[in-house]
Amino acid sequence: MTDPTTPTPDGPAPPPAVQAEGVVKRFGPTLALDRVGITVEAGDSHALVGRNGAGKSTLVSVLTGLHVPDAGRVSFQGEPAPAAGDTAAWQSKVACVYQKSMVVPDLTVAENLFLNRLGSGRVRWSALRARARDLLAEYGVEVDPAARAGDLTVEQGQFVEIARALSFGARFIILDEPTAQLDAAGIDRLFTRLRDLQRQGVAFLFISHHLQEVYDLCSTVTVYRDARHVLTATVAELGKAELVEAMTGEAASHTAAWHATSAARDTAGRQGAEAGPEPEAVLRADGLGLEGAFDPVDFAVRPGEVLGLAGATASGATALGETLVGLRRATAGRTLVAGRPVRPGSVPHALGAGIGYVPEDRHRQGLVLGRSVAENATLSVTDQLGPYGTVLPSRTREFARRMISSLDIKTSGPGQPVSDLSGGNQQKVVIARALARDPRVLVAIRPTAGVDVKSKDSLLGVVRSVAERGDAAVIVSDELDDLRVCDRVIALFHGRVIAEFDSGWTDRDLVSAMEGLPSGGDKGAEE
Amino acid sequence: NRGSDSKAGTSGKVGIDLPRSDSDFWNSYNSYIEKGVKAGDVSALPRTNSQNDIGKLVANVQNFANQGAKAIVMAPQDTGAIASTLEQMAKKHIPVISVDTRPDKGQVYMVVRADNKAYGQKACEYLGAQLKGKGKVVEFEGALDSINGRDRSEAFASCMKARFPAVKVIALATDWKGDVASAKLQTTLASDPDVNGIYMQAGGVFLQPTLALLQQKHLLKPPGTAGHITIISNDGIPEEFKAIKAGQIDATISQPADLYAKYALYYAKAALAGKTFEAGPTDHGSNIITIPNGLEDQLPAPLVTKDNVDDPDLWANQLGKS
Amino acid sequence: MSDTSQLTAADVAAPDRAPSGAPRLHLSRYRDLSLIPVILVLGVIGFIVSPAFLTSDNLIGVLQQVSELSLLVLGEAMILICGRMDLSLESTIGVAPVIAMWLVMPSSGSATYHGIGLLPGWTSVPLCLLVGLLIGGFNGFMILKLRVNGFIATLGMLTMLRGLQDGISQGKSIVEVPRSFSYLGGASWIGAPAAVWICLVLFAVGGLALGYLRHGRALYAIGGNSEAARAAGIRVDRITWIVLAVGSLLAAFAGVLYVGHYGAISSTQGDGWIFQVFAATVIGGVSLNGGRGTLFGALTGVLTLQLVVNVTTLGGVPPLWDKFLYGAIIIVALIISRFASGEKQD
Amino acid sequence: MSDTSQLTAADVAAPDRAPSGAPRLHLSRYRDLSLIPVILVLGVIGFIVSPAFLTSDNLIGVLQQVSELSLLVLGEAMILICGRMDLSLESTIGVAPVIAMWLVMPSSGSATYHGIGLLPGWTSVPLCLLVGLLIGGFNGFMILKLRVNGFIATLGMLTMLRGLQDGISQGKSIVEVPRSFSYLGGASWIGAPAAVWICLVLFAVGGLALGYLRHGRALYAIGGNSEAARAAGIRVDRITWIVLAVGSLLAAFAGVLYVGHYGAISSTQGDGWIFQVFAATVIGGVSLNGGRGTLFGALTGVLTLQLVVNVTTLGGVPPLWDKFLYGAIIIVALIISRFASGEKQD
Ligand SMILES: Nc1ncnc2c1ncn2[C@@H]1O[C@H](COP(=O)(O)OP(=O)(O)OP(=O)(O)O)[C@@H](O)[C@H]1O
Ligand SMILES: Nc1ncnc2c1ncn2[C@@H]1O[C@H](COP(=O)(O)OP(=O)(O)OP(=O)(O)O)[C@@H](O)[C@H]1O
Ligand SMILES: [Mg+2]
Ligand SMILES: [Mg+2]
Repeated sequence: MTDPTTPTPDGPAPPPAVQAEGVVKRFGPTLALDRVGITVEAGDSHALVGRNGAGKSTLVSVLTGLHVPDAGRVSFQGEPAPAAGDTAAWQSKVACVYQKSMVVPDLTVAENLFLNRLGSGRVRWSALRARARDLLAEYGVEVDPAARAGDLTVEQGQFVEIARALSFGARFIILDEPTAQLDAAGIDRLFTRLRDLQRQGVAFLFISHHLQEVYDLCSTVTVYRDARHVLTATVAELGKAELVEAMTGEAASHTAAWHATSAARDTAGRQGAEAGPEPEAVLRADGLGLEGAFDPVDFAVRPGEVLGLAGATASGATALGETLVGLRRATAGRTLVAGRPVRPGSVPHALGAGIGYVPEDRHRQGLVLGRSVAENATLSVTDQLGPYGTVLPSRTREFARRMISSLDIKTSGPGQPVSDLSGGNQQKVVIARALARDPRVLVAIRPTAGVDVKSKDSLLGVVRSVAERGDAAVIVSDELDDLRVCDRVIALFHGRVIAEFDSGWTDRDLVSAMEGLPSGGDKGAEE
Repeated sequence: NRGSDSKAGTSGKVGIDLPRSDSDFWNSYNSYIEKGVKAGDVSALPRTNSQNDIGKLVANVQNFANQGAKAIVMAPQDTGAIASTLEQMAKKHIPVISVDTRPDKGQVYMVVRADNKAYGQKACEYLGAQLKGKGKVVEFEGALDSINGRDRSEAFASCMKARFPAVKVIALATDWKGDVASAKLQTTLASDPDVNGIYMQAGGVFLQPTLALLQQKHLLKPPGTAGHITIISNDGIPEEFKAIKAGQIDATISQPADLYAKYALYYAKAALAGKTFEAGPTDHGSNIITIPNGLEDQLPAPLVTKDNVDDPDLWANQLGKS
Repeated sequence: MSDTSQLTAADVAAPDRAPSGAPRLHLSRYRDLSLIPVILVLGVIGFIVSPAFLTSDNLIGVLQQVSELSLLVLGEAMILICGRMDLSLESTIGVAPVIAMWLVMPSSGSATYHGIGLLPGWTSVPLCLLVGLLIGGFNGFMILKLRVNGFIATLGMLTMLRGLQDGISQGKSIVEVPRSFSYLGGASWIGAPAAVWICLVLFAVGGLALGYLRHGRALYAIGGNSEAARAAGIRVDRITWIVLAVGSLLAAFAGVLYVGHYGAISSTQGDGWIFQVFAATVIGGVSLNGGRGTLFGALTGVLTLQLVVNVTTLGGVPPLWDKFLYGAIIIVALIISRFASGEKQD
Repeated sequence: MSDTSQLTAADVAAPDRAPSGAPRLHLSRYRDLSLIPVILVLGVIGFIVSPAFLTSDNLIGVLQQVSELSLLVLGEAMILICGRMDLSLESTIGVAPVIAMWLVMPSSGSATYHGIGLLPGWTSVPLCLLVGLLIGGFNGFMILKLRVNGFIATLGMLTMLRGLQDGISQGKSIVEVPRSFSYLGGASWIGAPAAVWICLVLFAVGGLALGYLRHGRALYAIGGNSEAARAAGIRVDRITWIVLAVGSLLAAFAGVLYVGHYGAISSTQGDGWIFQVFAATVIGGVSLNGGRGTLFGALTGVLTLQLVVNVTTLGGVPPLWDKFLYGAIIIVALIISRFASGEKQD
């Protein structure tokens, strides 16, 4: 039931870039799309938002011919969509950046960029690499076109996929959460590119959980909720609060995180006051360093404090985070939890010492995709689910149910394979796993990647609550929303601490710091 | 295929297991068995085939027992792992005739086989005589873990050592595989071009690959001419006879598939009739010897050369007929 | 569960989500039961072709015939579940007993096989198991420490160990073995061969361990995504190593049973089994890519294969077509189970 | 490059990316050359143990000895690269020629084997190849349409086809074959066996196709990430199917060469080869999980294996320890190649 009266910038003249009506898609018992529709006018940039599991990615796979809808019609420029399976025809209609990685890890960057577009006859690799280099240069990504795609950082990989999708010269492009893995600089580069294309009259369907991006880039927005179409409106006429309300279906209680922060700051302050000048730090890194990743750093996280480690691509921030949790063995210094040193390079000991971990890349380190939600959520607490090293299914399910409800994970039940969850909900499962042990310190790397606004608040709220109860948390991220929750932010740049801020920093300061231009002071109280 | 069961000749049925279905020799044996059964020598349960797998053999034998077989004919290619099965049969008082191999342990009613040591012995004597006691001989050994292969190798080796010390033996492990033999022979010919004798322990697998290789290397000189490589084979299958007639190989030792089948059934019948035998010469020109776990009828294994290759008594010469 | 206001989404979801939990579970459960229909079909056929089929003699016979193979399957299943493979099991079953005999058999005397008589006879079984452990440990060393390709490494071991057996035993079968060594394989407890009971117990223990012990569950995590397992604090390498060792240990124990069962250490024992081991394991629902499958499934796999042999034997298939039929039945069974579980296999 | 102001992050990243990028490249190239050092070592050993090793006779002999195996390896390598496996190749090499003979050999006459004489003798080679195609096509049907597990399906085919061969040939070797059928395997062109030239050409063609043709590259995409491949518009199923068919076609052709080479269709032709095929392919750097490896690497794999046999034969290894040594050398070779490429294998 699309809203036909969707206001369009340029009259009724050209047929819509894409029009979908009454699309229904079931996955077994799960109803992923329930008679939804969407209309993207030619040259329009159309945002699709909705909570995790709303059905966005499913719609994308329907619009790109990956899934055949159980019912409903899809048409491009007025003519019906190509037959299922005729991928080549689909490609001529629409290009797409999928939410899940679509690179072939063992092939070079160049080949990934021109996958199945190597032309007929003999492939000229040097020429291909040259073209690839130019293409990537447009996005300012410095990647050797001959490098294995599998060796790229998450960000670079994302850009390879974006560059590939945009290089088709299609008139209609879908981007499913392209920014989820990008740092600020990367997002800038992407948007300038997209605006160019907009000027050339290319139509977009843009999916993101960063509502600000919707306002920056798009003119129309469609909201899905629980597999149904809720509304379609011009962005200009729709306030952030209304938008959030449409997504969540309830009066927006945004800025939850903010209250959390301020509140937390007092508590932290108070505790600081009580415990005298130097309260026992929950987590302390002294001289902690990793050859080739980051120089030795010193910092301490007090009880009730949330520390932010801000760092863009290759800043060493992630490496630092991974060193803290024992995934990488520090080459210098040591980590102490509550004063006791943690055996370096050993995750089990880090866990034992009370360090919880939310990894950066949920598919690589976070989830065992084949297994159930329950199993994944309890992976790190198997020793607490029964006597004598046993794991009782009842307790496992019970435990998982608690997590599912407290983190509001959208799943058909503890038994559902994680692979069937939507991207954001998978992320929640990862966080559930980290929280399972009631860690003294929670080290979270980009905890809210691909998580919807509401869940983001509640997740950050969860991180806060770890601090509230007197423990501590470390957030490694370059997303300002994540960092706002922090009482203190250390900005890394190229493996060195470049600046440190108390809460209340300005976005400008922090961003420029992350880009390596420290604007000196850490003052500035407006937000 | 159970039709033959109906006309029960003597009291009780015989369970007959065939060792494998992928070798010329054993297929001839199988066909002789079928002939015999059809001819009503004994009434048999449906034949089983253990495909050279001891596990299958044991299972088959147990099935025979379950189906009330009164005697069992088998050709265990693994002489060790049949032991406990033989003991079980002994407990059940089911006589067992073992064809071609002599079980290491466990009671047998009769072992029907030609003496494999004699094969090696004869081959050695023939080659030694032909080569006038000097030269280089390549020996294709069978699988090291096969009793027959081992007997032939040991007999051949000891005989050579004792009687023709001047003959250098190059033993090649082949696992009964023709292509392996060919590859190793080719390699050996590269290092020792002066090889002038070959002993293959099984013509069925080695004959064609060897001939093909020698052909390619132009080493198939007719007997008597210079550079002729004296070849003695083993089995006595029709192809070998052809080769002998064509002067491609010199001799083979005829492993009597027909007699194997004939006397397997003969002794099965005798067992049903409760007859007993003791060591000594038999009425069919063979010799029964006593072995720790029973008796063994050592059937004659004639040496076949150009001179007697047309002898109608040789089993390979009877294949065409009847 | 914090404030209810958060739960709307889930609540809304409830109606059409609720039913979905069950079927999913079933599917994954079907996967392990998918051979049951096949086994039933085979049973019916068996019953038709021969009255002897349904006799306890025959059925117990079937169980006994698979006892050794099933232990290899047990080991391989665990190894596959945690994402590795070990081809050398088929040689371990042969070489472990031979080495044990070599160590315990007197260097002279009536026995046809002469060892070095280093240790008393009663140590033969423990020795055999120890050898198994060492072999598995060495495999683990190559795969986990040297980081060489497990497939080739264990394939090389397969050949090497078989060669070692030939070398030590001079290719002979070893007939005289200490009493204690042949006891388990030959003995029969309460009406069925001891080996059968032992295998059933081992499968039960293994199944429970994989289902209800944390270190057992860990296998699935390791096989499913070893990096995630590592990040979750599971000692991936240590556990994998242990599993490899246990696998070979089971193979060595299968060797003990084999000797008792067939009355001698056959020089070809286990030769060519690895295909059946993989066939049984994979047809039983264990994934070659790790992280999926159950031991129960694997067990049904072995039984299926042996029942096929049993039925074709009883049916008196003409020898020349016996192999053909066997292969054809495997394929049909595979297809039946695939559609019974309704799950696409990959 | 557009404007620098926004490039800071990337620029900075560049320095420490560059080094990490370059070595990778080499690595992946090494991976295919990693057996070269092994081959050199074997060469040196061979030269030491026997002067005959370096004779052209011997080296050409080695090439000829692997000609049939190498064709199976060629097929299997392509199949593995696109993420599948086919075990039945080892039976196809035997059954395809036998079926062809069955169709062309007169139903009566002097020949020891009697077929149904349906078609004239000259059709035997095309027939054989056709049979190969059909077998591969059927494998593809089971794997891609019925979606059954490829490992078991082809394992079943392995047994079934071998059984079919036994059935049709009554377990006999077939000695008399049409002239045209045995020509290629026996003939010799410009000083070397025709089979050697043919194999080299086929490998070259295959290598170029996989390296420089769109559809060749598609194999890597399919094997590496079939979902991405599908999304990129590659006809995954169709190409996989074709590859499976070509693989069996090559196996059938290997059968033709075999017959010419060994002078008869042996009833056990190809029996047990699949292990060597996998060993050669994987040791040559092709990944069992698909998406990695080159045909050149696979070729070095076959040569390595055969050189081991050649050297041990020249060295006059005592038969009893032959197998042991073979296995040991494989493992050592594996370890050498792993450290030569410096790459962890999985
Ligand atoms: N392959 C699948 N099998 C079963 N269920 C699926 C599958 N893919 C998606 N679903 C279900 O369909 C619903 C919609 O998933 P979808 O990925 O479209 O959500 P989304 O809007 O993209 O969420 P996110 O913003 O987190 O990416 C979810 O409940 C998910 O569990
Ligand atoms: N174990 C390591 N050994 C050598 N160099 C490393 C190692 N880990 C990271 N590096 C290098 O150190 C720099 C920082 O790595 P890191 O992965 O921490 O960046 P990052 O902060 O995670 O950036 P991103 O946001 O892209 O993940 C990168 O240039 C990376 O290539
Ligand atoms: Mg999505
Ligand atoms: Mg990183």
